[in-house]
Amino acid sequence: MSVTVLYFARLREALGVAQELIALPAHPANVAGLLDQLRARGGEWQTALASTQPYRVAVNQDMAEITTPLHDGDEVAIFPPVTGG
Amino acid sequence: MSVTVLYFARLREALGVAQELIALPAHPANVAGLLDQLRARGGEWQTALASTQPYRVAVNQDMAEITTPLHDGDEVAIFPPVTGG
Amino acid sequence: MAVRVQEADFDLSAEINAFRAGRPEIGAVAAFVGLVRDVNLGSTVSGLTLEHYPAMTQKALLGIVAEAEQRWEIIDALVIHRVGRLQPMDQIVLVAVASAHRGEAFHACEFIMDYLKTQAPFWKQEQTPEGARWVEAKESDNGAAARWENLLTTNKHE
Amino acid sequence: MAVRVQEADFDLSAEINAFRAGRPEIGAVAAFVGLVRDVNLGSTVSGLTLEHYPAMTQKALLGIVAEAEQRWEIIDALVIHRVGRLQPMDQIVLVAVASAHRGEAFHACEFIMDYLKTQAPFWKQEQTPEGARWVEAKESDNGAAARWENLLTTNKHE
Repeated sequence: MSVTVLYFARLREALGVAQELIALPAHPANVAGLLDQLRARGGEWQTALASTQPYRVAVNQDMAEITTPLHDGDEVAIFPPVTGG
Repeated sequence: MSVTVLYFARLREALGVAQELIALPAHPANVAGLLDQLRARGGEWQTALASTQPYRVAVNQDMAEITTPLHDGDEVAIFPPVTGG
Repeated sequence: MAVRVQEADFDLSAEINAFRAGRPEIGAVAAFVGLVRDVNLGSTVSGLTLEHYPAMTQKALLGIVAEAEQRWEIIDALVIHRVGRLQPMDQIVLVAVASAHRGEAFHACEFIMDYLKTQAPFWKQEQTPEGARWVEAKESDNGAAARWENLLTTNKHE
Repeated sequence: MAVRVQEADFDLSAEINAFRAGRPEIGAVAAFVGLVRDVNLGSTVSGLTLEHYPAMTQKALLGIVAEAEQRWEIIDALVIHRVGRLQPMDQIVLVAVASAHRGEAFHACEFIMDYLKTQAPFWKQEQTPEGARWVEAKESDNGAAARWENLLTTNKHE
């Protein structure tokens, strides 16, 4: 299975990518697993996505938790706390 | 000494007068004394200005209390609770 | 700050734009517009006449705005209240408050409206099929104004 | 209810008038306009770029407005949020809420703004003399949104 991952604002700039397709193991996947996989890339990925960093995750355009399950074809967005308004 | 008394809205209509000049005894006068004098006219004056009625009094364009003192030339306004906005 | 009592209608954009012109320190404008409804207490309302106490109105409104300026860090405030004959859907009142941050603008705007409802000498008379009737003050308006009495000044820059 | 995300500016009067046209049951409109300030955290701000997450923005705003409609008896609500390049004094956001009575309009309007500030996917980048910088989320915004969490639905017709 695979998910599309989008990055926004400061995170997009820090990671140098706006969007990518990521293959995930077929067994039950969730947001935490995806984040582990991304942090395993090391460097800026490890730093910017450290669990102590204040980023947010949305799955299929809804705010998500670390335990939110992922399914094939999901759209996952990772972004800094929002600052509109 | 005398004061000008103005009436507004429902009270103006009930009492049939918009403005009048009222002579008060020279000794220390206050809002309560003026109201007593007006109620002593009887009839609608007694009814509309009964202390159980929810009217308001302003002296020289500031909201006043029953104990607010009155001086020669003051402008006193008596009116129902306000309903603007 | 400015307060105006007038028979004429007002244009929201024009008022707010004039109010904030040339002041890039304003980050937030909270505004309230009160409108004539076509029903009240179960009766159809075909129109409204707003009476006021001219010598006192301006003074009362300025006093309310000054009190808001003491309580919150606001940059400017504007109150426009219409008098005379109005129809359903007509604008009655505008309260606008500008500040750097939104919390202060919201709270000051609501405060001014709540106090205006109990302290500013305006009276509404409604035209209904049963004839003209003076609008009764609502107990809830006294409650709305009273809740500010015991409130400590809210934190600045909340 | 309507939510719009757009690069273009908006006209307050035109929006509010369209919003309440033909609805004489509206007695109160509370509106908030957020503006670009020329200073932030001690730096001069010469401009702002607003990025957003297009697929999610509309959905997030509609969700916030729907939540407000559940909590308060409101007649309609409108949210307009701009994206792209903005200058100091430009309008960023409009939230307008119409209801029969003012308490509901004020509270729903402030609620929508507070939630928008923490839930809607917009990000501001400021241009300053020291270069471009992403605006940091404010802890106070989380506090402002959180205070609604434990609030019982306020009385209708308060």
